Amino acid sequence: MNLSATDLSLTVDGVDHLKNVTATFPPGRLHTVIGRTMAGKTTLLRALAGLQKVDSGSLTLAGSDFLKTPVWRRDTAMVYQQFINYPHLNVFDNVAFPLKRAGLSRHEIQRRVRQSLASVGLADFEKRKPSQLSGGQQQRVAMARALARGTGILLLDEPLANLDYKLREQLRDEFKALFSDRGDTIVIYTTTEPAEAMMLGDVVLVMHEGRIIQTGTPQEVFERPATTTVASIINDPPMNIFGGRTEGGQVTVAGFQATHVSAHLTDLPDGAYQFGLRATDVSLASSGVEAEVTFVEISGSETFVHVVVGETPFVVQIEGIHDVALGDLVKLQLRPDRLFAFDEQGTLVRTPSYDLASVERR
Amino acid sequence: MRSRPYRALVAVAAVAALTATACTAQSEAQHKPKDKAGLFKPGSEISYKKYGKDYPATKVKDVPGPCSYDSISRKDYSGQTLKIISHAVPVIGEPTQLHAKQFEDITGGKVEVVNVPFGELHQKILTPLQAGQPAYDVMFYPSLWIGDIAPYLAPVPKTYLDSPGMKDVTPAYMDVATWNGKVVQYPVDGDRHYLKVRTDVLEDPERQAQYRKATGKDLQVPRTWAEYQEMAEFFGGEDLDGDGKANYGSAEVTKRDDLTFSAFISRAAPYVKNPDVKGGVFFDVKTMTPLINTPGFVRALDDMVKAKSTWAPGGANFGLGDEIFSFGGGQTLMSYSWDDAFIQAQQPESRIRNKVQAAPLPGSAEVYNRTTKSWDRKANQAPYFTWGWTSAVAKASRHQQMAFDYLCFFSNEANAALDLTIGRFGVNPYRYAHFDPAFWEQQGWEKDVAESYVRTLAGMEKSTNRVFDLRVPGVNQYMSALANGVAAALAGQSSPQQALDGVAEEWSKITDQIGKDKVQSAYRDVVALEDNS
Amino acid sequence: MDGLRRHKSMFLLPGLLTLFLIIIFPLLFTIRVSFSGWNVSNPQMDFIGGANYTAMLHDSRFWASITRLLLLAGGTVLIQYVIGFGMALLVWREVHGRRFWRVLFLVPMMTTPVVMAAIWQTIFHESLGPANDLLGMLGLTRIPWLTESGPALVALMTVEVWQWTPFMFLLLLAGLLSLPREPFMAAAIDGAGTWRTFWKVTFPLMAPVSVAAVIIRLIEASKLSDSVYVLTSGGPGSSTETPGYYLYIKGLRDQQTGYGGAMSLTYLVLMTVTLTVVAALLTRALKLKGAS
Amino acid sequence: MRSRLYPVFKYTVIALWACFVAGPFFWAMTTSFKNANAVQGGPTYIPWAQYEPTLTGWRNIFGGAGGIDVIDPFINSAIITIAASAISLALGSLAAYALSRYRFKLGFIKNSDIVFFFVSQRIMPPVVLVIPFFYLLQWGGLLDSIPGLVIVTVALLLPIAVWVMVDFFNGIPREIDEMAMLDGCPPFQTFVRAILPNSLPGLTVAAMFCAVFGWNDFFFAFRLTFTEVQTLPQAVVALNSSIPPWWTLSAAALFGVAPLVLLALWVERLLSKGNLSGAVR
Repeated sequence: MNLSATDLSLTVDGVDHLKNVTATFPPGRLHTVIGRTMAGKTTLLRALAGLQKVDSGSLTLAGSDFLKTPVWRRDTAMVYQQFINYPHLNVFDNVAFPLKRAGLSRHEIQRRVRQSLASVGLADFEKRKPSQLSGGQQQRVAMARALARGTGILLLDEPLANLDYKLREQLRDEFKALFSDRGDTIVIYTTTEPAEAMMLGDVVLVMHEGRIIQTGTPQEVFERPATTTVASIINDPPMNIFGGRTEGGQVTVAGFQATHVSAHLTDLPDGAYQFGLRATDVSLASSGVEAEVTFVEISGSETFVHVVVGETPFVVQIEGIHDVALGDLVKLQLRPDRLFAFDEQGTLVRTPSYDLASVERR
Repeated sequence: MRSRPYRALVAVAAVAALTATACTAQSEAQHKPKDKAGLFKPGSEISYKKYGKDYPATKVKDVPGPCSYDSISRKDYSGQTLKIISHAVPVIGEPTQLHAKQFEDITGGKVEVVNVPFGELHQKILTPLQAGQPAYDVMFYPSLWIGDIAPYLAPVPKTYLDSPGMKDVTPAYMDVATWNGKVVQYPVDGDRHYLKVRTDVLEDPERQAQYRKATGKDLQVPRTWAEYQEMAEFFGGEDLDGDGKANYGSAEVTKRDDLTFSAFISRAAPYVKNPDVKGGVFFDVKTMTPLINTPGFVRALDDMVKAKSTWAPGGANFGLGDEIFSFGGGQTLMSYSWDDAFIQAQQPESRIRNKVQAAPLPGSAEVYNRTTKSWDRKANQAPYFTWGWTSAVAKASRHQQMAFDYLCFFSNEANAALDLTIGRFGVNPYRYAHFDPAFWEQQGWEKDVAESYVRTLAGMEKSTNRVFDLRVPGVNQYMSALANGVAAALAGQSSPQQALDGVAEEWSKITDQIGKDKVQSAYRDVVALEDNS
Repeated sequence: MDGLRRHKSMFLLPGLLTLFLIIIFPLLFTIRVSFSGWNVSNPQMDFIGGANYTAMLHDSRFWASITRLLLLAGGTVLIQYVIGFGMALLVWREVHGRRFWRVLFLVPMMTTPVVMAAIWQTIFHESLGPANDLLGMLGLTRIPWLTESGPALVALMTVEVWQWTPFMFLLLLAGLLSLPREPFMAAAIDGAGTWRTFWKVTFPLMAPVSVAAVIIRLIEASKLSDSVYVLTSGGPGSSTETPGYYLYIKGLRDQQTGYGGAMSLTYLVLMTVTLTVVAALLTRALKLKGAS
Repeated sequence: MRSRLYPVFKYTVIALWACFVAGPFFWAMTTSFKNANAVQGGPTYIPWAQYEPTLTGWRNIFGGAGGIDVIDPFINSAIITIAASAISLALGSLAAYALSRYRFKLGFIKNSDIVFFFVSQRIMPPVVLVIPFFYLLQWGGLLDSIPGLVIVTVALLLPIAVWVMVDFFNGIPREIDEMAMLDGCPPFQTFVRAILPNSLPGLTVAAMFCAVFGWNDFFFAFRLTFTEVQTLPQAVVALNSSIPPWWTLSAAALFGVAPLVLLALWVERLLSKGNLSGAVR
C-alpha cells in the first residue's frame, strides 16, 4: 500500500512549485516534510490529495494510478494550517461529516465522533459552533475530523503554524501520542520547525525550491545533512555556514585559524570548503575571535546573539539570559570538533562524530 | 437540500413540456350557443345597483329586441370563454367589465377582461393579431386605429346590423365603423370634441359689464378661437366663483404622449377645413404631400402657444384626466375635448352642476385655401369627429357569435342609457335616441344645460364641413410625430412653423415607410367622408 | 481544484445555457430586424439594408436623449451613492431605533416603479399635489414641476433618488457591516478624527463594494423610462426624453420595430462600452485611493 | 473629538431622510381614504380634520365597482416571483459557484468575461427583448401562461443572482470546498452540503433582489399575457386611464408593497445579526 510519487513536477508562472519530486510513503510511518515557506510542501500535499494538478510525473497507491482517482475517492484526510471547519455545523456534526459521507451507521458515527473528540480533549464541546471556539480548539476539531475517519492517508499541512508558542508545544506532544497508533495509515506532516520534524517524524523529507533534497530518519538528517541548504533548514537557528580553507591539516575559517583541528577534518584534502557549525556550538568567551553584535533575541531561557566576524554572520545560542547589547564587541569560541565540512558546491564531505543524545530536544 | 436545484430544473422542464402540449390542442369550429329559458320578462326594470354599491340606483326599462336582457338571457353560453381587451378602468374599461359580469350571469358563459392603459393598447392589440395569436375575441379601442386593425376584424353580421339599436346609430358613427364598405367595428360610443363653458361666470352681469368695459365686446360663448383666447386671458388667475381658489381660462390636453394631437386638430379644424376645397386636410390625397405645415395648421399652433398663459398651473402637462378634473372640478372656465369633462361637471356631487353649457368648437373668421394659397375671409366652422371608443371582433376568434352577442348586449338600449349617465364610463351619445333633452333632464340636468348639450351634439351631425381623424395604417406614428412637433413648439424648443415643417418631413418618411399606396387608398376613404362624396 | 474539469461545466452550463438560449434568439432577432422595414402595417422581415441606421444617425432626438441620459443617470447615481453611503454610515453603528430606520430606508426599492411613479405624479401635481403645498407652507414659490424642463428633470431625479437610494444603502450597509475591525482600532489608536478615519480607512475599504454598487446602479439607471413615461411623457417638448423612453415610443408605441431594433442595438453597444470603461476607470481610481 | 452637536446633527439628518422616504407612503395612505371631491379640494393630509375619509379606494381594489380585483393577480405575481426567483437562484448559484471556483478559458473568454456576459444582460433595453420574446413564447405555446412568464423572468433575474452569488462565493474560503471533497463529497455534493448551507446571507440578498425585480416587473408581464395571467403591477396599471382614481391607485400601491416590506424586515434581521458579512463585496 505504498504511496509513491515519481518525478512530480509543477511550474506556475515560471516558478517551480514541484520539481521531479520522487518519494515513497510506506504505511504505518509518520513522514515529516520540512522546508522553508514556499518550498513546495503545501503543493506536494495538495498534489497527493488530488487538490492540485501536476504538470508531469506519476503517483501510485499500491501500484495503481492515484492521479486518476478523484479527490473524494482518495480516502485522504487533510488538516490545514488555517483552522478550517464547516462554519454552519457544530463540533459534533463537523466531525461526523465525513463519517456520514462514508455511509456509516448512526451508532457507529456517534461512537467514532465521541472517541475522536475525546482524543483531542473536546468531549464537552459537541454543541458549539466553530466560531465559538478558540484557535487551538478549532484546530483540534479539524484534527478530530481527520482522525475519526481512519483514512488510509492523513495529510497535515503545518497544523500548528498559526498557534501560539505554548499551544504549539502542547499540541505537538498530543500529536505524538495520537499518531503513535495509526496502524496502516500513511501520515505526512509538513512543518517549517526542525524540532517538530525531528520529534514527530519517523522519516524526514527536506524540501527546497520544489525538490526533495534529502530523505532519511531524523537522526540521519540531523547528523548528516546532505548539503548546506539542508543543514540550514533542519536547524533552528539555521546552522552557521561560512567559508574556509584547509591546508596541511590546518583549518582556517572566517579569518582565524583553528587552534586544534578535530580528527574528522585532518584527512581533508587541501582546498576551499564551506563549514557549518550549529549555533549551540559557538559560545561567547573571554578570548577568541572578535565579533560585533548586530542583533540579540531572547527566547524563553535562551539568548540568540547575532554577530558578524568581518563580513561573515554568526548566530550564537547561549543558555540563560545574557546582557549583550547591540554594537558590543565580543569574542567567539567555536568548537572545531563540531564542524561540518561541505565542498564548494555545498555537498557534505565530512561530518563530526555526533552524539545524538547530547542534542537537546527542544 | 441535496436535490433541490435539480428538482427545480426538472420541474421547469416538465411544466414547459406540459404547457406546450396542452396549448397545441385546438379545435377550429365556431362555437354556437344552446337555447335556454329567459331570465327576464320583456320590459323588466334594469339597474346596476346589485353590481356595486357605488352605482347609481337609476332604473331603466329593458327595451325588447335581439340584444335585450331578455333575448340574451335565452342563450346558453356555458362552457365557452370570451376574451376581451379593453381600456383601463374606468373609462370604457369599467363598462366592459360590468357588462361582462352581467353577460356571464345571464348566459352562463365566462368572460375574461383585461384592462390596459391607453398608451399600451395599440401594441397590445396589434402584436398578437399580427403574430396570428388568437389572444382576444373582442377588442375595445379608439376608432381611429381602424386602418391598422381592420385587416384582422370580422365584419359585423347582418343580423346585428339589422337590429333596431344599430339602425338608430347616427350616420357619422356608422361611417366611422366602416372600412372598405364593410362595417367592421361595432359602435358602442360616440365621440367628438366640443366646447364647454362655465355659465355661472359667463352669465354673471357683473362679469359681463367688466368684460365689456375692458374689451368693448359682449361676454358670450366664444365663436372663434380668437374670442376664446381673449376671454381666457381676461379671466385668468382670479377667483371667479368664490370658492377661495384661483380660476383659469382654459384647460387643454397638452401632455405630449397623451392625446395632445386631438386637441391640436380641434384648434386647427376651422383654419384648415375649407368647404370649398376638396381633397384632404392632412394630406393632398392626390400626391400624399403632407399639409400639416400649411398656414392653417401653423396658425392653430401659434394660437395654442399663445394660450399657454391662460392655462392652470401644470396646464402644459395636462393629460385628458387632468383636463377632465380641471374643468369638471371647476378650476377652469372653458375647455374643449370629449364629453368626459362635461359629464364630470354634471355628476350629482359636482360643485358646478348645471353651471355649464356645451357649444360647438370655436370656429374662425378666415380659413386657409390651399388651392389659391391664400386666406378666404369668411366665418368657418368645422366640427371635428374626434375618434371615440369602438369595439370589434377578431376574425380569428372561435367565439364570434358570443362576441357579437356580448357587444350587442353591451350596447343594448337599457345598458346604453345607464352607461351614458355614469360620467367615468366614457360612453357618449351615438344614437338618435340619445339626442333627446328629456333623457338628460331625467338625470337631473337643467333644461338649458340638456338642450345646449343635445343641440351641440346633434348640430355636429348636420354639418357638412366635418373633419375626421387620419384613419390610415400607421396612424399612431403620424400622431406621435405630430404630438412631438406640437410639444416642441409649446415648450419653446422651436417656432410653430419649424415644428410643423419637422412634422411634415416625418410624415413623408412615415408614408414612404408604410407604403404610399396603402396610406393613400385608406386616406381616400377619409377624404370621401370629409368631402361628403 | 484543477483536476475537476469535467465537473465545472456541470455547474456553469445550466445557468449559462438557460440565459444564452433565452437571450440569443431575441438578440439575433433584433440584429436581423434592424435591417428590415418591419413596422406596424408591414410586420415582415424584408431587407432594406442599413436604412434604419442611416436614419438613426440623423435622428437628433435619439442622440439628444443619450446625452441627457449621461447627465440623468450619472447625476442620480452619484446622489444615490452619496446619500446611500451617508445613511448607511449613520445607521451603521449605535443609533436609537436602528432597526426601524434600516427597514424604512429599504422600503422604497420594494415598490413597483410604474405604480410609484403614478403616486409621484400626484405629488408633483401643481395644484392638487403636496409638493407645491409644502413649498407654499415654507413660504416659497410654487414650482411648475412637470411643465418646465428644469423642474421636470429635478422631479424625475427626485423619483429616481427616492426609489433607488435604498439599493445603494443596502449594498453599502452590508459592506460596512462586513468590514474588519482592526483598521478602525489602529486609526483610533493613531488618534485619527471621524473625518480622517472615514477618508483614510472606511472609504478605501469600501472601494470594492462602492464600485460594484455604482456600476450595477448605472446599468439599471440607464434604462430609465417608466417614470419618464408617467411623469412627463418626455415633455415639455422632448426635454426629459431618455433613450429608454424614446425606444419605447418608436419601437413599441409607434411599432417601428425595425428602426427600434437599430436604435436598440446601437444603444446596447454604446452602453456596454461606456459602462465597461466607467467600470475600469472607477476600479482604478478607487484602487489608487485605497492604496494611498 | 466629536462635537456635542454631532448627535443633534445625526438625528436631524436621519429624520429628514426618513421624512423624504416615508412621505410618498404617507401621501398614498392618506389619499387612499379620499374620494374625488376630497382630492379635488386640493392637498389635504389629516382625515376627519381636513377631509371625510371613505373606504372607496380600498373597496375598489377588492373588486369594488370601478376598481380592480387584486387577489388573483396577487397570487399570480407570488407564484411567478417565487418560481422565477427559485430557478434563478438555483441556476445562478450553480453558475456563480463554477465561476468562483473554477477557471474557464475559451479562446480569449475568461471567467470575468462570463460574469460580464451575465451582468450585461441587464444592460439590454427591455424594448429590444419584448417582441422577440413574444414570438419565442408563441412558438413554445407559452404566451399568456405562468410558465412563459417564469421563463422570461428568469432571464431578468439570473444575472442578478449570478452577480450577487459570485461575490459571495468568492468570500467563502476554498479550503471548505477542498475539505468537503476530501471528506468524500463529489463536487455537486460539496456545493450542496458544504457551500450552500454557508451561503444563506448571500442567498437572502440575491433572493431579495430577485423578488423585488420579479415582483415589480410590469413591462414583460404586461406584453406577454392576454387575459389568463394578470400580475399585480398589471392589475394596478389597469387603473391608469384618463380618469385616474388617485384613491384606488394609492390603495393598490400600498397593497402591492406590503409583502416586500416583510422581506425587508427579514433582510434587516440578517443585517443586524451581522450575517450578511461578505454577502456583498
